[in-house]
Amino acid sequence: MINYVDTAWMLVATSLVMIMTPTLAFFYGGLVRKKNILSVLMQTMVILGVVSLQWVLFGYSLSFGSDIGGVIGGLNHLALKGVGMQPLEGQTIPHQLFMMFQMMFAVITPALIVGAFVERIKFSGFLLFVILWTTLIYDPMAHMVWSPEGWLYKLGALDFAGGTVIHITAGVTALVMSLMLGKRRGCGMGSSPHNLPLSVLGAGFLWFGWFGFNAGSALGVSVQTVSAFVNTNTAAAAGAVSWMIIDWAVHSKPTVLGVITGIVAGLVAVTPAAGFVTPVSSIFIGIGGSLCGFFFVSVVKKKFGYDDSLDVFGVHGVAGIFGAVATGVFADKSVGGVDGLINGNLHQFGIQILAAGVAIVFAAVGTVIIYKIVDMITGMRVEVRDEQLGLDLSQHREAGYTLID
Amino acid sequence: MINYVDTAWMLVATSLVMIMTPTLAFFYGGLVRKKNILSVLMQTMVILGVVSLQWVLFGYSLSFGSDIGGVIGGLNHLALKGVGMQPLEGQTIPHQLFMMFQMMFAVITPALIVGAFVERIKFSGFLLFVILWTTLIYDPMAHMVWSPEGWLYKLGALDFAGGTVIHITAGVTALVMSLMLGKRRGCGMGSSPHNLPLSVLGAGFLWFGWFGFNAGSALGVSVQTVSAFVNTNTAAAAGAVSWMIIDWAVHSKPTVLGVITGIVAGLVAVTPAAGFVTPVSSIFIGIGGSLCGFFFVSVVKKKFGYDDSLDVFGVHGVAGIFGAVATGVFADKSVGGVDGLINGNLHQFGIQILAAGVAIVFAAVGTVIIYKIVDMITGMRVEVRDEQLGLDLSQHREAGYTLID
Amino acid sequence: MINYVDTAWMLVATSLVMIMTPTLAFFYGGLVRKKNILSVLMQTMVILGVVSLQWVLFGYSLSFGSDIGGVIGGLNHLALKGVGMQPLEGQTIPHQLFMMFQMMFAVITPALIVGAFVERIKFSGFLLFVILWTTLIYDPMAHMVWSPEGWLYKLGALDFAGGTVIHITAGVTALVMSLMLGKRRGCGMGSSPHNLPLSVLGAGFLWFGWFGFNAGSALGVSVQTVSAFVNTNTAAAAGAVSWMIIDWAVHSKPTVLGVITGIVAGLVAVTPAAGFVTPVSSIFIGIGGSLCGFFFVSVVKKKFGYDDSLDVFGVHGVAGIFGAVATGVFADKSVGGVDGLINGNLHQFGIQILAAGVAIVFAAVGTVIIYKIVDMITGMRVEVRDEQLGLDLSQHREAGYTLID
Amino acid sequence: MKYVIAVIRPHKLEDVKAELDKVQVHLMTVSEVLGCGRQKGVTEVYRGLKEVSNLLHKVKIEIAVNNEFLEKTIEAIEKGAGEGEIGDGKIFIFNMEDCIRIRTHERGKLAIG
Amino acid sequence: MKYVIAVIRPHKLEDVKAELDKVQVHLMTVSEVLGCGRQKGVTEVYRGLKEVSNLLHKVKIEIAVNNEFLEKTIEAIEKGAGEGEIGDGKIFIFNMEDCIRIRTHERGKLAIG
Amino acid sequence: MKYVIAVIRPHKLEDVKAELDKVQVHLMTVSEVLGCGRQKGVTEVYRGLKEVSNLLHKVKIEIAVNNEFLEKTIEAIEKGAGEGEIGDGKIFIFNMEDCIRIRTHERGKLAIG
Ligand SMILES: Nc1ncnc2c1ncn2[C@@H]1O[C@H](COP(=O)(O)OP(=O)(O)O)[C@@H](O)[C@H]1O
Ligand SMILES: Nc1ncnc2c1ncn2[C@@H]1O[C@H](COP(=O)(O)OP(=O)(O)O)[C@@H](O)[C@H]1O
Ligand SMILES: Nc1ncnc2c1ncn2[C@@H]1O[C@H](COP(=O)(O)OP(=O)(O)O)[C@@H](O)[C@H]1O
Repeated sequence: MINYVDTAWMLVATSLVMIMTPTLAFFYGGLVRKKNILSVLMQTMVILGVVSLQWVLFGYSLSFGSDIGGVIGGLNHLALKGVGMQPLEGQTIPHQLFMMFQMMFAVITPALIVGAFVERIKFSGFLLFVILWTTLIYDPMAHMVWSPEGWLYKLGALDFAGGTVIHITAGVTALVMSLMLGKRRGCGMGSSPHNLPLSVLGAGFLWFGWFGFNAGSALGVSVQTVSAFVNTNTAAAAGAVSWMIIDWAVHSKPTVLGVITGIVAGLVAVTPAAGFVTPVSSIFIGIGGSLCGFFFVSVVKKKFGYDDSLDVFGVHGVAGIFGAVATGVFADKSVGGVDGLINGNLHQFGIQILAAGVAIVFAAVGTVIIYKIVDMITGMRVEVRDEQLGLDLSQHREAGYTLID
Repeated sequence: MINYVDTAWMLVATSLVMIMTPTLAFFYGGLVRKKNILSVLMQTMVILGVVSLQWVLFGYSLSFGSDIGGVIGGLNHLALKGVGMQPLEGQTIPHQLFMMFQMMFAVITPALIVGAFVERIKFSGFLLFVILWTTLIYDPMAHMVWSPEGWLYKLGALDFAGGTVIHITAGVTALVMSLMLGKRRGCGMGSSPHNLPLSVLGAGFLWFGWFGFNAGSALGVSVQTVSAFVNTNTAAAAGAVSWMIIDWAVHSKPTVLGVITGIVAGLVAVTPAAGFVTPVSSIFIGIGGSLCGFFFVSVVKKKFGYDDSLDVFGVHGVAGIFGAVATGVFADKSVGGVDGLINGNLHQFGIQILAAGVAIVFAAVGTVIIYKIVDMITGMRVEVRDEQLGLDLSQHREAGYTLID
Repeated sequence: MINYVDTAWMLVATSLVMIMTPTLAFFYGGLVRKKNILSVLMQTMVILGVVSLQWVLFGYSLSFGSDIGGVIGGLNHLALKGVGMQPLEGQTIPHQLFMMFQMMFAVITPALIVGAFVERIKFSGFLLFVILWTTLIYDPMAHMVWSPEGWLYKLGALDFAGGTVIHITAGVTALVMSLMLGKRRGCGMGSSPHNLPLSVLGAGFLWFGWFGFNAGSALGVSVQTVSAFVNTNTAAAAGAVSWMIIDWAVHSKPTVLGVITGIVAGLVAVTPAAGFVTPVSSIFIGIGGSLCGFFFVSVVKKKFGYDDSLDVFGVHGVAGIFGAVATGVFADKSVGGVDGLINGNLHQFGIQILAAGVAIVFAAVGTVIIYKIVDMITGMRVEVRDEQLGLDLSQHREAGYTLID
Repeated sequence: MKYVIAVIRPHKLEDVKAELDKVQVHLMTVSEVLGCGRQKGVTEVYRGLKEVSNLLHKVKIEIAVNNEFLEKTIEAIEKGAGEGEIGDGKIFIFNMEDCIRIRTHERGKLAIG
Repeated sequence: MKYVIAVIRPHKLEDVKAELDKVQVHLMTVSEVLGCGRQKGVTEVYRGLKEVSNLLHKVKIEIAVNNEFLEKTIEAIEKGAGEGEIGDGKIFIFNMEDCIRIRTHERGKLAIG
Repeated sequence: MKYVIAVIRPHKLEDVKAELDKVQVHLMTVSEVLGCGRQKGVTEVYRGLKEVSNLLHKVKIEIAVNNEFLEKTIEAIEKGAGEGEIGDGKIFIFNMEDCIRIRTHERGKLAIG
């Protein structure tokens, strides 16, 4: 039976998750050089279009269709066949609405990866990569963890709103992509953000949208929804403040880029835990996500010298792994029905690590293969000249800003 | 009786439609030259203020007051007299909330037209035009199609969320305005957008707001709301992707301006159909809207050489007409209770064409007359010097950006 | 008992209020010089982080904990102890959600003050100030007016959504701060906004978020919620249009900065009244807020020559006081159960003035003391060199925009 | 060899370029400047505060030419930029000692075109 | 006729303009530049990556003057721009061969003012 | 004393600065310009409207040097900016009459470095 309160909330939550993708574009876009701003926005908006269609046509079916070996969904929901208004078992919202909410997750995951390959990827290669990656990595991963028939789901892996499926897979893919694509030209280890205010705008709206992301993952309005909501905000705040403080201590000044990075790290870390932990635990999770992210971004990356341009791995991957594990630590029966390590449940802790491990290996291996295929077909990196000219002009024949008009 | 779930949703939907107007301002604003950015934002924000007041004072009454000849409402709801909390017959939300939701439609319609006359309209002329146009064109049009006593409503015209009332009238008005005002100076057939990222920001939020626009038009939470929601997203995605592909094929590169234009074209096309068609049909509607828009914008306009500066007619008018007709084609009883051409209902198809025709003629004739009147009273186009200086300085004594500060 | 419809709406309303803080940052940020844009964004985003944590850890307890003398709350809710899902007496939403909604008010109040001390405050001083001010001024003020045990609450002061607690205290604090800090260097009486479009973006979203602010203050979905919603929009529109008209009359041109300032003035004025007055009254309240604001901003401030840089006092303080008093004038039993002066209730009018007076004195005295303390510990104003260089570089080692990249 | 600096109204750039094209002067460097001249600035008003800025948006064009092209260049600029009203702008002429084309290391007259 | 190019601190622009006004020099062209000088740049830090940029924001002023105004102009700029600390900027002086007022086609000394 | 104006490709700025550093030329003023040269602009397309802009983003470097540094400076720029393809840019050399360091009021050769 449809519960219309739950339905109303899920309409809102889906809209909130939708707006995260365009605003993520601005979070990323502000950090690149002027000549590449449009390419970042383009890639992100195109993902919104392409993955929406992929999902309607076959992606949803591959993720939530009838199970094949606990690993992937069948083709029974192609073009939304059989996806009507009748709620799925155990749910209270129209099946189509569940499909839409999940669609927005499928959209934002590849969009997160964009940050790793900015300023040097060929648009055609990018497009092919996104389609293949969503189909071959994301869809099975979503099936394994979220479909009631998925093997990780059955094992009891906790992933409230996509820490494993979304942030770990995206983060690991980003790392692999940045290693395979090589460094950007003319950036040394980085370059000044061309328009930091745009990134702050993006971060503000990511925080806003994340309410839908996490509190929407309860798939209705319940006290767990409220818990997820409170935890989301608290972890974001804790992430922001703790990154600010470390920045201040280590680099002598608090920075706005640090604060917005901390916000995202805190939000990522709390994502798998949102519906399972207490508000006080979410403070620790936010701090932990921020600390891990800070360490990777300003120590590890510098040491290894890979060009994960906008720190997708450092922020999403690392804070995502931390969050997945922390969920196994901090889970509290009184909130979401399951206990974690601090409440003596070692078993759950083990499952969490297993699920994170599976996501890491699956995303890494899959990305290497897809990269090779795409590189053969369209090529993945632009010509030197095109990179120097900037992707906006070379890939899209447009300029972000006029100098004189 | 008030249904509070429906009420809660409609509060949200109304807020979502409200934010479309300021973000439309950015969609348009990014496309003009630096010296005119503020004038675009000003016009749009002023519409939000002025039409809100017009609606409360007498606009709502003219649209939904007691019927006069099926063409316009009476004055019984002046200053919201008699508009209380008791739901209207057949509705489940407070009358005042219905009034508010409709207000946002009345606001955005003239705001859409702004794109046609940017960079050359006099602010005083603009203001008078907007007040007269809303009162004399929009209000009757809304009455005819949406008031239960309106003659087109009675005929059975389907316009789920305003394809005819909003997009066709706005598009046609835009065309007439651009013909009467003449071309901008110093632009040739166009000029480079001064800040494309602003337009992308606008497009992202238009998509977001459009969920309220279309899914809100169900005036409550039902399975039809969910249908409208799913169709909105699907058509937007289809519009974006298909414009990208044609652009790539015809102009050799996919462009971000193309993608965001396609988004809007897809959204416009699905607007009248959102609550009546299946998701798969909405893919075709999105593609159709995009194709028609593309054809007008890059072929027809070039040929005729009128300066519909930001393609209001090309996108809203044309995709709007396509959508109104497509609704008559694709409507499916199982979704919204009515069948269209593909399900053998030729009658509905005819009505759709009639309604679109009425909107076209009414808007075109009305606009010509209003234009003449306004031109006599305040003048409609700025002096050459003022146009060259830019409207920001000449009309508002402000500059959008500082060069050195 | 939890009402899930109310809960769903309050989740949305809380999200809407949350997004006001980042968008306020843009409203303010657009008005400063390029070299200080990041400092404004930083201060605002840091408030979002820091006050969120303060609230969870002890702020909520100080505001809504067990009463101490009608003036401040006890420590019984430290770290949200005892703040669970059980609704408070007389409420229908989970206690944690009420806490979250109130948190967003506690966040935005100090954020409003930022506009008074931009371009010259030391970041460390700012941070300490915000923590002390929120704890020592905001928390007690919220307790007095909103806690059922607060002495002003008991007296019957009407403050629907925070006109007194939020706008008057913020406005008065802003005035005191600007007097104590002194003028910015190199600005004369002001400087051109470096990026007015950002401010317009902020204003658009403030309007949007304010729906949550005011209509959310009903703490659920009722006809009063709808009243607050309608009044919010109407007053914003009236504020915008009336500021435009006075601007036109007095300074010869209508300006976009005027329109967006009028929007905020209208919204501020209607805040305390939103759930108590009729839509027609809200037009007068919007106009009144705008007129008072205009008078202070362009006459009084010029005369006295203090540098309330972005007119926090002129807009929030003055329109807030006007609104608090106007609530006592226009309140209508049929809307919110209480009558005001126009309906013959002189008593209520008196209480409103008393409450406003308390807020003014309390905020003013408290701010002077906190200022002195902070100034001794960290210093409040940056060095001349740092101010000339800009706060972005001197306080945060970052630049908002690149010139060449 | 001469170096010509012209400061003109922004909206005249296209016209000036067109006129220069006619006399075979195709190479130039353009930038955005603020000009303080006889032309009175527009008074900007922000919340009632009037800012009489006398800094106006102008466009600066720099052209290196061989001596025989100098007069043509000046005339073309005058033709393209002139409206006959205050604010039309100025042209400044300098002697240039040398010119080098980076690509070919050519020097002098050869390098200009 | 001389052409003066001065590179100064951005926040000194108003002061320099005021000093120039005092000596009757009202016409000038201003632009935004990045300066690389003795003054050390502020180290910017983005996610822990330090960028020791030695490109600092500066303002460039260009003034065409008749010979008798040259020294006054230089003094005025020195007065307005000087703080006595590294980074104050420089003034460069050039000989200008001709000057044309586009509006009137005037040439030489007449066109400068 | 000489004044060198070089117009180069934006992404070559770092290389040019590095080469100049090697020959002890550390001081310069940099700005963003649009260049109209032999290099064909990229055709931008907006909703099907092609804009063949021949105005390309370039970076302009200005350096005041003492005579003995001139050739070194030119060579360093050539080395740093040259790719051997159309669009590499140009260098323009002028005689400079005087140079003043605002901070110290030093004039001439002393003021340049
Ligand atoms: N002596 C000068 N030195 C530098 N720039 C000048 C000088 N005179 C004029 N300019 C530039 O030329 C522009 C136009 O000059 P203006 O005096 O307004 O017009 P007109 O030359 O028609 O009298 C000014 O804005 C300024 O940028
Ligand atoms: N030789 C030069 N060539 C070009 N520009 C210079 C030269 N010397 C100084 N400048 C400009 O002047 C600015 C100030 O110079 P700087 O050396 O920092 O200060 P100071 O002159 O007080 O020692 C520099 O940032 C640069 O823009
Ligand atoms: N005669 C000139 N006057 C002014 N600027 C010039 C001149 N010639 C070239 N430039 C500048 O140098 C840039 C590069 O010149 P271009 O002709 O494209 O390359 P190349 O010198 O390699 O043939 C141009 O974009 C322009 O900014």
